[in-house]
Amino acid sequence: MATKNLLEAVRETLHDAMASDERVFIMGEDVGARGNVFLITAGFQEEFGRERIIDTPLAEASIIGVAIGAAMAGLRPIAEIQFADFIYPAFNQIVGEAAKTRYRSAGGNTCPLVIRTPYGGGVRGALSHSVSIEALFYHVPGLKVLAPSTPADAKGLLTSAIADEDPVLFLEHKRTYRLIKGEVPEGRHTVPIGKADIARAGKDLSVITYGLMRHFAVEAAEKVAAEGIDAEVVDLRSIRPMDRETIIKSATKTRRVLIVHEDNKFGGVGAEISAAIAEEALFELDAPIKRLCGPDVPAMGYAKEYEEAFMPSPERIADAMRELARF
Amino acid sequence: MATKNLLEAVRETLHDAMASDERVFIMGEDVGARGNVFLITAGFQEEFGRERIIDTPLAEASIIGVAIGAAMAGLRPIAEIQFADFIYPAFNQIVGEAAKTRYRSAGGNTCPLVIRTPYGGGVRGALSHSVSIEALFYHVPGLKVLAPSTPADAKGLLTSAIADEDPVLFLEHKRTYRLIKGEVPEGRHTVPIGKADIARAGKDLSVITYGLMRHFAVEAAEKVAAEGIDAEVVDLRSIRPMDRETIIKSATKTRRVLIVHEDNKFGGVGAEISAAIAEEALFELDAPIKRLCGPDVPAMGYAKEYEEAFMPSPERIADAMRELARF
Amino acid sequence: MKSEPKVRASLPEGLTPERLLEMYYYMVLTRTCDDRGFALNRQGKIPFAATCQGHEAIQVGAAFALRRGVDWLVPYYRDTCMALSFGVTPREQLMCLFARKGDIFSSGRQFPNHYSVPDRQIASISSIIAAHVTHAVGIALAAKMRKQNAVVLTSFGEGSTSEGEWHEALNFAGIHKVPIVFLCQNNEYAISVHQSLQMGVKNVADRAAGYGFPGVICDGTDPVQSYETVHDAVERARSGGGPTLVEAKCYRAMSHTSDDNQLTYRTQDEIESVKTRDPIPRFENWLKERGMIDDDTIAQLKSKALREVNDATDWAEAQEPPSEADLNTHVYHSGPLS
Amino acid sequence: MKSEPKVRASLPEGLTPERLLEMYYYMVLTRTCDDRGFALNRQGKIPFAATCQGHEAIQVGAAFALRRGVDWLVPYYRDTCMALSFGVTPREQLMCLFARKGDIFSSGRQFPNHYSVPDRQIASISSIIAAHVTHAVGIALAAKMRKQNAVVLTSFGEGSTSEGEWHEALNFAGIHKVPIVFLCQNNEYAISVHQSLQMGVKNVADRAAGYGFPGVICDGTDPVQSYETVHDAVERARSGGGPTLVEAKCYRAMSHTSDDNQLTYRTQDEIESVKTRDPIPRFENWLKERGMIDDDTIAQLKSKALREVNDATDWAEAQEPPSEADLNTHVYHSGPLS
Ligand SMILES: Cc1ncc(C[n+]2csc(CCOP(=O)(O)OP(=O)(O)O)c2C)c(N)n1
Ligand SMILES: Cc1ncc(C[n+]2csc(CCOP(=O)(O)OP(=O)(O)O)c2C)c(N)n1
Ligand SMILES: [Mg+2]
Ligand SMILES: [Mg+2]
Repeated sequence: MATKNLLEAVRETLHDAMASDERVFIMGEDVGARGNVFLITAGFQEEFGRERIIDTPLAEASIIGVAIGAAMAGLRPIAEIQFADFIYPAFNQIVGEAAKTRYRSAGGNTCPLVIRTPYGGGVRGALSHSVSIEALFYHVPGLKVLAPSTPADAKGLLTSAIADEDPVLFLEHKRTYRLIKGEVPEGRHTVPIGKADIARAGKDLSVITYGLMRHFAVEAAEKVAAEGIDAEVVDLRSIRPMDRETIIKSATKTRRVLIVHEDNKFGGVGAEISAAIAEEALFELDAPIKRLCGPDVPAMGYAKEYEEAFMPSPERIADAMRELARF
Repeated sequence: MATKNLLEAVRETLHDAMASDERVFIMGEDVGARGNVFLITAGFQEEFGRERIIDTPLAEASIIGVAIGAAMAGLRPIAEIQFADFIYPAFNQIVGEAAKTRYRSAGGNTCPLVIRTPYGGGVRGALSHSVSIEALFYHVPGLKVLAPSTPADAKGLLTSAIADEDPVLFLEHKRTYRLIKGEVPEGRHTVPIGKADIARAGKDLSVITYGLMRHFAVEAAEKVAAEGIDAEVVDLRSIRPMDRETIIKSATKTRRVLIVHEDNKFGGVGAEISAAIAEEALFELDAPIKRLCGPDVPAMGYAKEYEEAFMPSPERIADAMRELARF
Repeated sequence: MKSEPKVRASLPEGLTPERLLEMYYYMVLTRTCDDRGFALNRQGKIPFAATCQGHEAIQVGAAFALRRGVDWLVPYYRDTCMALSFGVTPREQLMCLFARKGDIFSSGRQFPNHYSVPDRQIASISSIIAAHVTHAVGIALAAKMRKQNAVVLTSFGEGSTSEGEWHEALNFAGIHKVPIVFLCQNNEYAISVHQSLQMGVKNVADRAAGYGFPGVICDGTDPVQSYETVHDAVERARSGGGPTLVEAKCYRAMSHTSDDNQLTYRTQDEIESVKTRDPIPRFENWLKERGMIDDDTIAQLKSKALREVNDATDWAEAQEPPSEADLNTHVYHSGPLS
Repeated sequence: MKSEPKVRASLPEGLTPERLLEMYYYMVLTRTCDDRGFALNRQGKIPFAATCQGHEAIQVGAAFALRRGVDWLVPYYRDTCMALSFGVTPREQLMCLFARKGDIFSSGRQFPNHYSVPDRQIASISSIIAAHVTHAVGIALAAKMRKQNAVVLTSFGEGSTSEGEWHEALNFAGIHKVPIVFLCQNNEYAISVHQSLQMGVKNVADRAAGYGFPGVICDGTDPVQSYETVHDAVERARSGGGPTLVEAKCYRAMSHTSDDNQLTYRTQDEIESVKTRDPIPRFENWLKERGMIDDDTIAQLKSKALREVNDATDWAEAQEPPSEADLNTHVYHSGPLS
């Protein structure tokens, strides 16, 4: 297995999908000549042609809407939203249309569509190139929402998403693109949608998280391990469907739960994680369920001070672990 | 105090706001000559003129976008989205723009805007005239989300919303329009944003709910009262900001919590309610925190069987209460 | 039928007397279905009915300009006549009105007229105005990518052209010259909102100038002119000539739907005056003048339509409704919880 | 400056030689600011810089066509020259580049050039393309409702005209004839996407036909022609004549932003050739030919601009950054948690 960063894993997966299935095509802003703003699809247009690597107009609702139509007609579009912040204009197409296509037609039309978009902060992207969007979509029946954090999972889940018969929102944390490296299986590699990953096994407390925060949580766990706190880190990978079973198992085992995400706390994905535990394992706990999340402000700002104030860090996670372990 | 239905209370409040503040104006589809599809603004155009009661084009993003601009310029627009299902095309303007106007300009521009929309099922509105949308918006810092359930609260909260300096999403459950009647204070009447209401005091268990479900929960509570179960019903009224204090107090008092909403369960508002309790009052509980919600399917269908299968009913709520009381 | 030529030198390409009678029959069949819907609604048997009265001519003309089994239809909720003329049966139509489990469009989930009919290439739409227009472009793009011969026709009202998504759809289609016909059925109203409050222009067709393809206007109460106009656009698309925006001027004879009351925003005079434009008697006269139909045939066709609709009504009403468990099907390919 | 007339019979209304020199100065000042931004970025002092090179002429022309203190500007992120010409100071501009707490636009929250400047009626915008265009219409609607004399100018690139919201904004403005000028700065690229992949038409101005108001084109590298064109549109709006869509043909001299590398999608030849259209030397020549400027004055103005920008840089860099606690201000009127 070769070591790759997350961006390379995404790139390789897209490339393999394009090469192996001619129903697959890619559309989005600047995905063609420019090869995507992060250079993920650099060279694709030369290789696969302008018909299959489509530089779309600057219009997100139509990026998704046209992709939905193509999917209904039997193709396998992979639509890109350049930054997650720009997905809002396509909200109607994703939530009102893609998610309901199968249901509203009782299976008569379907929508096998992958929407890829980079999200999250830590790259000085200011208010409008930093947001987390998972909580705006994970509530929507008919959609799947994935947020891989390792190169191998990015490959495995993206491969599964492209093969999926339903619309999948595929979230790539932009800070992980070049920061996170790891071994990536060669050839076709799938990871089942809806299965969490135990990033680190432990017995004293469980951190439930996903995305970039998985790595910060593992880092924090190593820190506190030296102090005798043995933390388990559960990486959801798939936000909808959510792996309740693994969550409950981990919570029941360690009896202390810390939920970590970068997205704002109030009404974030952490709320559902907590509620699931409170429903099924309330009496198995030795401490209240804690959430360490982004603060309830619109987004991180441009100045680095804002970014630092906003993002949960390994230090803050370690502190929260210590507090929880002491409870 | 006169007895009015919820629709009349909304109508009266809008009328008073129009009459008492010339910065206030109303815009939306069919609000003028038709007087809104539910006839809420019938006669307004004759009284206030076509400049202040604006029949907009069929374009939700511009209904909100134009209203935002007018608000930035010092007016007090009340924008209507004809049905909540049609708010998706305006998502960008609400979440990306209105909610962030004050923050991104560090107070330089503000957005005192009320967005009214009828939501919810029970009126045979099929897939696209029945949805609940609160969970798609309550996560968004910068927004306020209100969902009154009684005529008096509708008046009091709408008055507060119009006076508010920030954007408010005002949700009117369309089943309550004519079904729910109650006394409404004459003259100016405000209800503070962010305060829950104890719809029924009780000691055996707490139902936390809002909207139409408040009434179903009270009905259920009366049913089970005969069986010796004394349920408290907390009506949130304001979903963001959420009255944590009242929630925690009630949970701590009754030690058993049932959350009820019509919206889909997974990632719904109930998740945050549960998480808040799990954070602050976990050890005060004698039973797991239960959620009775709409099922995780895209929406209720047209056939009455779908509607009945989807909506929590007083009977189902009573059953859940019994189960919880027995736990 | 603007200029009412007493004799046409020749019938337009593709229209034989038999096809013209078929077109007439679909108009009558639709009217019968339409009236039935409102009657059932008044009887309390169905909660909601939509109408296409005043739109029958453009709809039948458009459907006849398409090739069944090859082309795609991405209609809107007012397209009863287009759907029936493109292969939907009265039984299917009535099943959807009654929201029966066996309703092939949506198994009783959606309001009437939201389709899908996959085996006849009629797409499913939501109630969210104009959201389907980009889908139609995507279907056309797929046809182009796969070098199929298919043309897509999508339709909508003039009010729908205000939506941003409508603009995005036309813009995309204009760049990629996909095989599509955008059909605007301009009835001058969007529920209660008159066109003058909907747009600053008189003709929706003028909007095509912003997308780099032609915009044409036809009399949408004349089925022959409608057929010709749409047919030209369809064949242009089929031969690689790209999109056309067709604006069919028609009118709405009734309230927006059974939930609306047009008397709140339209004068009685106006309502009466549009009735004189009814496309069905006008087409009858046109056919009569050419000796293609007589009163007997008209009576026969009308009673045939009534029998079909009666049969469909009885049959559909007798079908089973969905069960509560059916609520959970078709959420995902793999079932309700993914 | 298309036809480069050697002598103008008279100067356009409102443009004196002094005003023309002022315009020239703002172009030079902007260029200096612009270069400084990129230099600071290369030095690692600021993470991001945007450029308006190639757009200075239309921007200064547009700003001069407005009345300060009366009219509103709803700009876009490339409008450095428009903002400086409408009253933003170099210190304010640099404070925003350094993301200082005292940055009046956003207190260091937003990317550069997202404003607001409430006391000069420059609106705050987000980075979400075209989202501000409906706001501009709302501001214009408010002006009309209050019978104020204000005109709103909003600007955007040609790529932005693909967004549905752009269409909705123009449609609304056309119906209500609000006092607004829509200014498209067409530089033929949206990041890497050429206009030919952005729309099926050559001229954005053609889109006005769909909204019922005029669309006009000007040479956006000529400040005088730009001024005249925008001025006409502004005064038409002020006198109740409604909106105008102005398309200024200009070009983008540099990469999209400091994060982009145009060599990945543009040939070296093309990059070199656009440089010959630099509006600053061309305007210098124009002024020289009319005896309004000489090399001495040019040198003086350039060094004045440099002094201003140097001062602004040093001053802004020395200002305090926001604190972590500042993250929580201005969420709601009443504080962070409402
Ligand atoms: C996005 C959205 N907004 C509003 C509505 C409510 N609505 C349903 S039909 C309609 C009017 C449509 O008018 P037009 O497009 O002219 O078609 P017509 O009904 O006249 O045939 C409106 C406003 C909707 N269904 N979807
Ligand atoms: C809604 C949205 N989509 C995508 C982007 C990313 N983006 C930023 S600028 C830009 C190109 C804009 O092109 P144009 O409107 O022509 O203006 P120019 O930059 O050429 O002046 C894009 C795609 C964005 N900011 N907002
Ligand atoms: Mg209409
Ligand atoms: Mg451009």
